[in-house]
Amino acid sequence: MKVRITLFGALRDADSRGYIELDMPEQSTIAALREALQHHVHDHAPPISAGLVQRSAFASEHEILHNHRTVPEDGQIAILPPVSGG
Amino acid sequence: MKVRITLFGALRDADSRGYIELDMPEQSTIAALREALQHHVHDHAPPISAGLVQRSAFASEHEILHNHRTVPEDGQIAILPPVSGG
Amino acid sequence: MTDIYTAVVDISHGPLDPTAALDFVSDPRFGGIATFIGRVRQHNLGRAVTGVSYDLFEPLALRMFQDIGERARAEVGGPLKLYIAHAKGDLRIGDLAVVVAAATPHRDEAFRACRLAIEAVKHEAPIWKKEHYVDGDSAWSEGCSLCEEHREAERQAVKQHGDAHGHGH
Amino acid sequence: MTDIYTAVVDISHGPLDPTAALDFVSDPRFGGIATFIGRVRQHNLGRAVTGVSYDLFEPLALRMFQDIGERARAEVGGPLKLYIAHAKGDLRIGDLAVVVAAATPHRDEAFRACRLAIEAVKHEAPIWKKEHYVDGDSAWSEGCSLCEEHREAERQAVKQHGDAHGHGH
Repeated sequence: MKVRITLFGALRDADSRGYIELDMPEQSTIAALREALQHHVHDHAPPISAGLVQRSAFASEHEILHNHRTVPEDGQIAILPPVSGG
Repeated sequence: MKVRITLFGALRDADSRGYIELDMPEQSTIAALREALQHHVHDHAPPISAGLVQRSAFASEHEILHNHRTVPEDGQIAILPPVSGG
Repeated sequence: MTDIYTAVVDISHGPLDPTAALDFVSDPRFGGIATFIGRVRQHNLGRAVTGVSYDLFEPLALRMFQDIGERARAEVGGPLKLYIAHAKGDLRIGDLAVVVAAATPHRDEAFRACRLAIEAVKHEAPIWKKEHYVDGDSAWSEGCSLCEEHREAERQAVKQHGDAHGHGH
Repeated sequence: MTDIYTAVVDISHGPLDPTAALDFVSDPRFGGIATFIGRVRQHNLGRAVTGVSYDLFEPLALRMFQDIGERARAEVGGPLKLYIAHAKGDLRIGDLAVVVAAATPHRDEAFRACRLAIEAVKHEAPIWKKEHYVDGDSAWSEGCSLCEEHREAERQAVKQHGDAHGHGH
């Protein structure tokens, strides 16, 4: 399945379109998506540190999705680097 | 000396003029003034409880005057029942 | 000290103004502003209230607000702007009784300064509240004694009862 | 739930409005209103700042503000009105970044609800701040990880260093 990962904060610099699309097996876990994204960022946006992807959370519009969860069926997901609101 | 005690809060009911004047020896302590005021209130404003005068503080325009202090030379003092601002 | 603003506002001349408080404490150095606003509410201790009257010993109250500001500054240990205003006169439900605003570089100090100031205003400043009830009755509120001996006795009572304040305000 | 108001305000359409926050939370039942306002300040970590930009994942941020409100209500354990608004877009020095207002019958609950809400907004909501410096440089602020494993690691680091929060905001 095609997964579209919307970028925020410092991760916006990973792709000027504001998102990254990856092909993932159906029912992939967030942990697997994270690993695939790290490889993609390593290859396509080397200035972004691998640590930043590690410290980031994935989320739908409704909730944070931790590592054991599966990628949403609609293939829409956001990656949230460490937050700094207020 | 004549001491004018300005009344506030619940103690305003002790004298409709808003103050009570007492004759006190020079250099009287606040403790002595408190005792004299209690007698005065007992005689002239019996609805006011003796306990209220006991729980009240005396003060100048500048500071609280505790029991060991002497009455200000200008004879002007205020009596402050328990406070309830805010 | 121009970083501390204190006022007693005669409500017959106009209400307390939270916007003025924010304007006073705003400063390019400061990222956090904590405010507390006390409003006259409809019920107290189960009785329906129609309004309250505040009596103040004004010169001493203003001096104390200033002292409270200095204490807040010492507590914060850095730059601070603080605004303390209390109403006097006859207030209706919804009228503002007190406005405190504290601004500092970071939020924790702002909250601490604001809290310190409102607690001190409530427990130490020479201000008295009379409540007016629907039935036409009125009564001066129970308060905090400013008398050394009684303050100590109140503190002991609070310790024993384990609540935040002996008479619940 | 109409007692909790949440908003993300595009600063290009207008500023955050503390007066609207006070109006929303005001209620005849409530005697205490605590507010926190975050303002863009001139310096951060020693660098002169000309402005900041806020990026938000808006649908999730709004959902989280609502959840934060429910948590504040549970913490207070009684009636509460709470207002949470955060700015998005490009802010200059002095612009308001966040406004939180909490009203309750008594002041202690209002302070607790306000503090809980602003801490949660800062540490949990999907919001990112980019600072712009006088020298033309800019940088995304260090932040709080929302990732379980890293949150735990951050908590441990805070414990060891004994400060209030691992990265000082």
